[in-house]
Amino acid sequence: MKNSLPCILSLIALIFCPLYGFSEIDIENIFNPQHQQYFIFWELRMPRIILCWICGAGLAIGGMAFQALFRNELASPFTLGISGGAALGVAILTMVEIQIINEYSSIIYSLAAFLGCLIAISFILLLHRLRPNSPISDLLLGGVALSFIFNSLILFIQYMARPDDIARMVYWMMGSMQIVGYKPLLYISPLILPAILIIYSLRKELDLLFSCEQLAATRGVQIRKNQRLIFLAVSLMSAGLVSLCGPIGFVGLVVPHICRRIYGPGHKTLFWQSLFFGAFFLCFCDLLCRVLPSQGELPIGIMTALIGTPFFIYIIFKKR
Amino acid sequence: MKNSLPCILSLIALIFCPLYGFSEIDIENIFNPQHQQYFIFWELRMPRIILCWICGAGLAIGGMAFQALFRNELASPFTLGISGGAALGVAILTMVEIQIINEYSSIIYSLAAFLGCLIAISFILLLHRLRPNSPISDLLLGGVALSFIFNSLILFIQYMARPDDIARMVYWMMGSMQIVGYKPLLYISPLILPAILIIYSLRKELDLLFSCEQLAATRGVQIRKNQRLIFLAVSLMSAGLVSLCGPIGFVGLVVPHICRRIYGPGHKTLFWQSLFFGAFFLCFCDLLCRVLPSQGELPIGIMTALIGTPFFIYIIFKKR
Amino acid sequence: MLTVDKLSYSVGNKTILADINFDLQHNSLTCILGPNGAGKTSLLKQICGLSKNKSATIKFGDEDLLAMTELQRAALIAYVPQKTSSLPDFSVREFIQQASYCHSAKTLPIDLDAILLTCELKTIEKQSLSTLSGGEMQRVLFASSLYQASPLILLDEVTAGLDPAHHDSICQLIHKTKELHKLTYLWVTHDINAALRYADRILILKNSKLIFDDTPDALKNGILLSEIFEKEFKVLSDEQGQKYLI
Amino acid sequence: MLTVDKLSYSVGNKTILADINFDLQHNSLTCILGPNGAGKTSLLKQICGLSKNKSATIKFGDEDLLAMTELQRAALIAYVPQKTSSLPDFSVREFIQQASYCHSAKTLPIDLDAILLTCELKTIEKQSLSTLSGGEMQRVLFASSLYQASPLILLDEVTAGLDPAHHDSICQLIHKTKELHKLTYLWVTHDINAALRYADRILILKNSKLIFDDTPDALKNGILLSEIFEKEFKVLSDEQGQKYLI
Amino acid sequence: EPIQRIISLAPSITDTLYTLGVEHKLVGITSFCPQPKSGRKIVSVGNMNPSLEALLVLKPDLVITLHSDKRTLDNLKKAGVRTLSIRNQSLASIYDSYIKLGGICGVDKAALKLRSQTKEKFAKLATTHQDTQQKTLILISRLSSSPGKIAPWAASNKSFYGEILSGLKGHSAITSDKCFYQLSAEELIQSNPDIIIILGPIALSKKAQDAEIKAWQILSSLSAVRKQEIHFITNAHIMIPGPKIQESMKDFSKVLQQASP
Ligand SMILES: Nc1ncnc2c1ncn2[C@@H]1O[C@H](COP(=O)(O)OP(=O)(O)OP(=O)(O)O)[C@@H](O)[C@H]1O
Ligand SMILES: Nc1ncnc2c1ncn2[C@@H]1O[C@H](COP(=O)(O)OP(=O)(O)OP(=O)(O)O)[C@@H](O)[C@H]1O
Ligand SMILES: [Mg+2]
Ligand SMILES: [Mg+2]
Repeated sequence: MKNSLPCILSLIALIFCPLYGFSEIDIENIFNPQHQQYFIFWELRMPRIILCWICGAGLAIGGMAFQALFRNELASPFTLGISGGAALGVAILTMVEIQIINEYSSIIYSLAAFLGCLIAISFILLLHRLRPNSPISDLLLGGVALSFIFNSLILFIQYMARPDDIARMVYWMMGSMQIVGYKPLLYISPLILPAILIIYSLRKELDLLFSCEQLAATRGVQIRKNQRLIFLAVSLMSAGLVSLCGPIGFVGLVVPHICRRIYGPGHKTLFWQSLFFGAFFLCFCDLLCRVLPSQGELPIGIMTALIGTPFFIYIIFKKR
Repeated sequence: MKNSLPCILSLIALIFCPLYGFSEIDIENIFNPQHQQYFIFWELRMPRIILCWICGAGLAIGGMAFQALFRNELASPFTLGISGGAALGVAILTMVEIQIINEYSSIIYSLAAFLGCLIAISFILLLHRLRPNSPISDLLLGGVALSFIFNSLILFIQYMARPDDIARMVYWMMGSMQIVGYKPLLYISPLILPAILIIYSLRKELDLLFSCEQLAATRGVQIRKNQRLIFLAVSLMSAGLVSLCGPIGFVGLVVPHICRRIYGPGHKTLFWQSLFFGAFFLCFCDLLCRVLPSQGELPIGIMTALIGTPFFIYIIFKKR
Repeated sequence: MLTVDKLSYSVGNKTILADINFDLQHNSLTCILGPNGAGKTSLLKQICGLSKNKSATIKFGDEDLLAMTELQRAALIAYVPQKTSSLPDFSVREFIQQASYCHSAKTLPIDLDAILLTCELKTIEKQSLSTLSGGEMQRVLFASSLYQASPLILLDEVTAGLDPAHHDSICQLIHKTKELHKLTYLWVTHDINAALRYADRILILKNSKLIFDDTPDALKNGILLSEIFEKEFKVLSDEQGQKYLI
Repeated sequence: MLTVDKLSYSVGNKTILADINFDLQHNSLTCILGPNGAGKTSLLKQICGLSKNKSATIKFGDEDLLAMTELQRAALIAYVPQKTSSLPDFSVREFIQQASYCHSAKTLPIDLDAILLTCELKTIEKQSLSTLSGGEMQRVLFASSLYQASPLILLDEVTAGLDPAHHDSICQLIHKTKELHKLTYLWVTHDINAALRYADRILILKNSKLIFDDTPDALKNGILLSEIFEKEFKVLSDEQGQKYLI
Repeated sequence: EPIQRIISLAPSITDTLYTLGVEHKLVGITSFCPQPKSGRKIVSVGNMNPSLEALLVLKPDLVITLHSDKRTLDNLKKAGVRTLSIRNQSLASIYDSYIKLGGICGVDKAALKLRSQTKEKFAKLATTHQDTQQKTLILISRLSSSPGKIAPWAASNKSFYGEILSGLKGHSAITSDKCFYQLSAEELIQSNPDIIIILGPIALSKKAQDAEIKAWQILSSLSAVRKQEIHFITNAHIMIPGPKIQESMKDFSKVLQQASP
């Protein structure tokens, strides 16, 4: 029961979340293509819930992998400057936007964000290659420093920007799961599915890397190669997600911790539990974001922390 | 030489930084109370440089203490939600048009920020008290989660705010060392000086806590008491600084690391080196912020990361 | 000087220590023997306050150890742990120096350099902890416990991983410092011969219970030990008539 | 099967290993003795690739070990380290299971439960690593190295911290598995008697140099050992004529 | 004594001062403010978050800033400089700001005239419109700049755009207490506007406008999209709540006229 709960919850979320939202929906109208609710259900809500599902699962898995890889509890998919890179890309574009608008403009934002991530990723990979003997914690520090650089560049752009451009950037950073149709899902799936598969196939390696690097090496884990692989997979996935939804940092940090406390450190179970729990958690938060306010909707980044933190603190500090 | 360099540099900074800035200053005018440059030198620049000095020293010391206390490389004075609390206070105040106080006073802002910090601090202390057997890393996680809550509340306020209010909040978060006269220094010194003294007197305890909690306990360190003391000292200090200057996160994270790599982990030397290096670093960054742009000045938060990161990465990844 | 009274300890429903009672004489060397997992390390941890236990009474002289602060306790008891977590890059000298924490600078009774010399650490005093060999680390830990200058020292398998020569020298050092500085030792070891030779008294723990508490002489024929450890000990003796159990 | 040729290693200007040459026979048990800090652990780490060294030649059969990936190396060499860093809360069973990483599920030659039984870990198989006693942890590490099922096993003071009975049983297990699974052992130990009794061959390291490489018989009179360890060994013998150095 | 040296820290304030004819008293403006038409060069003190020292060296008698800029106001006060803060969230507060600025600069008459003139022109403009019941949605962001998403930033009936709209007998498609907020896609579909007006600070090329209109095709069920009633007001002054709102009113009027059936 305890083991299958996240799975069941996440499936329930997938089915029931699209039924609720700003407007009420009649089940019968869903199957009538002429009706407006058909569009709302199939083109707005359904892809959005799927995005939430994937995004929650991906971020949780990514956080789990990074926490094991860097053996640091504060690591998350965005610790190494990935989201900083994406935000910088978006910030720059917000500033220069007007000149380059053309028919491709709809993906240009995502591209800019993705490009920013790629800069961050290549920098870290370069460090990893150039200093094969540095411990992995140094890489973490390097990544954090990098994310500081990005942040300061964003600050600089904001400093130069007009107040309404600043507001636009801030809005982007709040994150939003709003998409129309299934195309955006198609765009990011080549980043996310391989990443999840790679991490799935590296569960045993994660167990060993999480224990101790030396032990892992003598037991046959190809340390450098797997580090690079995990880093690349998680980063590309995060880059895809962040460029589509904005930075949703909380899930990747907290969901793996929660699952680790409940299900233990073994990545064989942890992988599935994090995946399903992350997926459920984000779907649930998104539902609240859509249902709670009478007008507009809350940014997802607000809900995740507000809902997640009390639970997280309960799990960590409950009497054992 | 290597050992006294930070000290010398920080003293040089204290003397020379006030001489440079937006406008040129004639040494003779400095001593003429009638002249405007007298005001600029003594009432604007001097208190500002002193603030930078204190702030840099305090944050570096605070970061050093927290990194030792939590035995986590990513800890900094702001990791536990202190800056989040302050920013939340400011954000709320930005939104609430205080009708009562028509005298706009930055004291109110500082108070709001400080109050926010106090909430964060008391929450952490409560956790620490209620769960005496939780390892310190759990406290770290709790604090991080708390800072996520704060951030999401800030996001919520920004979400509700008008574009130019958003811009104001963002400006606040960029940090600014701009003060007039010496009064603000007086206000925060009761927070900062005791904190620095406390950490100075706990150098030996930090050495032991940084090693291993069990070892420290059997050697006589009163673990819980010292944890509380260090946490309280650093947090109150950061609260004071953040409410006056905004969140300047980088110094507290990076300066202790740089000093640790150069001078080793012993807090007897590390204390002084971090103090002087932090002070020098912030004075220097502030100087650049004031001198580099042809009009206005750059926010300090931009400069610290831009100057500090390359040096930091060099120190970490240089060949050994 | 140390009185342990009705000490029981369990985790979940596993009993780790069951009703342990003993007291230590001042200026004596007491060895604790016992199979792996008997609860020896747990016992030492209880005594030096690393895991809290409300029900037991552990007294040092007349004072209740459990009610003391870490600082007071450390001034009375030094502890050499069985395993240490990875430590920061302190030098050997710095690390040992830190052991004097519970004393103010003036009252420090022992000279650091003398300790470094007797523990043969002088040549590596500047080396960083993470680069030490296993045996060197053991000696560093022992040296720290001496430098802590507490009247009671708890040793948890301090001679494990030492080469034969260093093993002997540490055993002798324990013996010597006991006499010289009037120290009291409580020494967990698996080295039965060292225990028989140096100990004033031997405690044996098995299955969380204290099953033996007497002078070494009662064990020297090996019969009881063979029973306890479930291993046939041979008794050999050298020219001087000194007996060894193998 | 293992050939170490011209292995030198130094850190800064400190020589840790100087020109080591030896090779191991297949299905033999070789012990490495030597004072603390002689470089034994460093040597094992070189062999299993934990610190890289371009200049040396270390071959397994005809294959260059240094050019291999970790995976290939692990399939040939298992390693029991002298000290482990603190590990996550895996259960004993999970932890040992992870040792089979280098084999695909189908080719796994050994049964986990059998190993748990022989190493007497069956009763604590569900316990978490962080709660184990020192001796239990040593047995877990040894069991993992068996479960890794590599033909060559490097043991670094695997018997340190074991009680006499478990000490014997692990020594016998080493001996037995060597015969049974045709394993080759390279075993660093400070237990001279175990080495003399079980080893087919003994290497002695001192001051970073390999100063002895022969069968145990040459050492049994204790003269050479006394010289090397700078300690007077006594030679005692039991009724069966088995000699012990004390 | 009358004020002679003024620094303005917001484009709308600068604009008002120009219009009131006290340009010669301005000694400092922000980098977002246009320089005066007269060709006189006024010192730029930086962006909306200026350096204190840069302000002080201009020796101002008065620094005028927006209400929200409390830190600058406070620091200036401590440095002994007189300050004035201005609100401009609604039409009424914009009108008030004319009077306030006029009063302090000694040009009360011009200020009163500006106010009544603006009001008159607005009323006159309104007479050319008749009530059509068409719902209008005012957006200050474009769909094409948020990929695959529909989260437009709308100006509600409470914003001064909304006030202009209702003054011209238009109806806002959304009503809210908040001046600006981000609409959810469903809300947008439900509100089903007949006219969409997209505002922006910089002129959009025809190509960009076409791209934007194309981006809206994703919501083909909206009547504004079906009827191709997507309009643009993109110029330098539309975002500035100063005297140029007269122009903005005309822009709105023009769009609404075009859209009328
Ligand atoms: N949290 C726990 N849960 C279950 N069992 C525990 C726990 N902590 C300790 N134990 C068990 O208690 C027993 C006593 O452990 P302890 O470390 O005191 O043994 P020891 O006598 O020092 O053994 P060794 O000679 O191997 O060091 C061990 O069997 C250990 O597995
Ligand atoms: N980075 C280093 N810098 C200086 N000396 C080092 C470094 N690394 C190892 N050493 C020294 O090299 C020597 C060999 O260490 P090693 O761990 O191989 O010894 P060992 O033979 O295993 O000893 P033990 O029996 O105590 O385990 C030790 O004296 C150690 O202090
Ligand atoms: Mg033990
Ligand atoms: Mg060794």
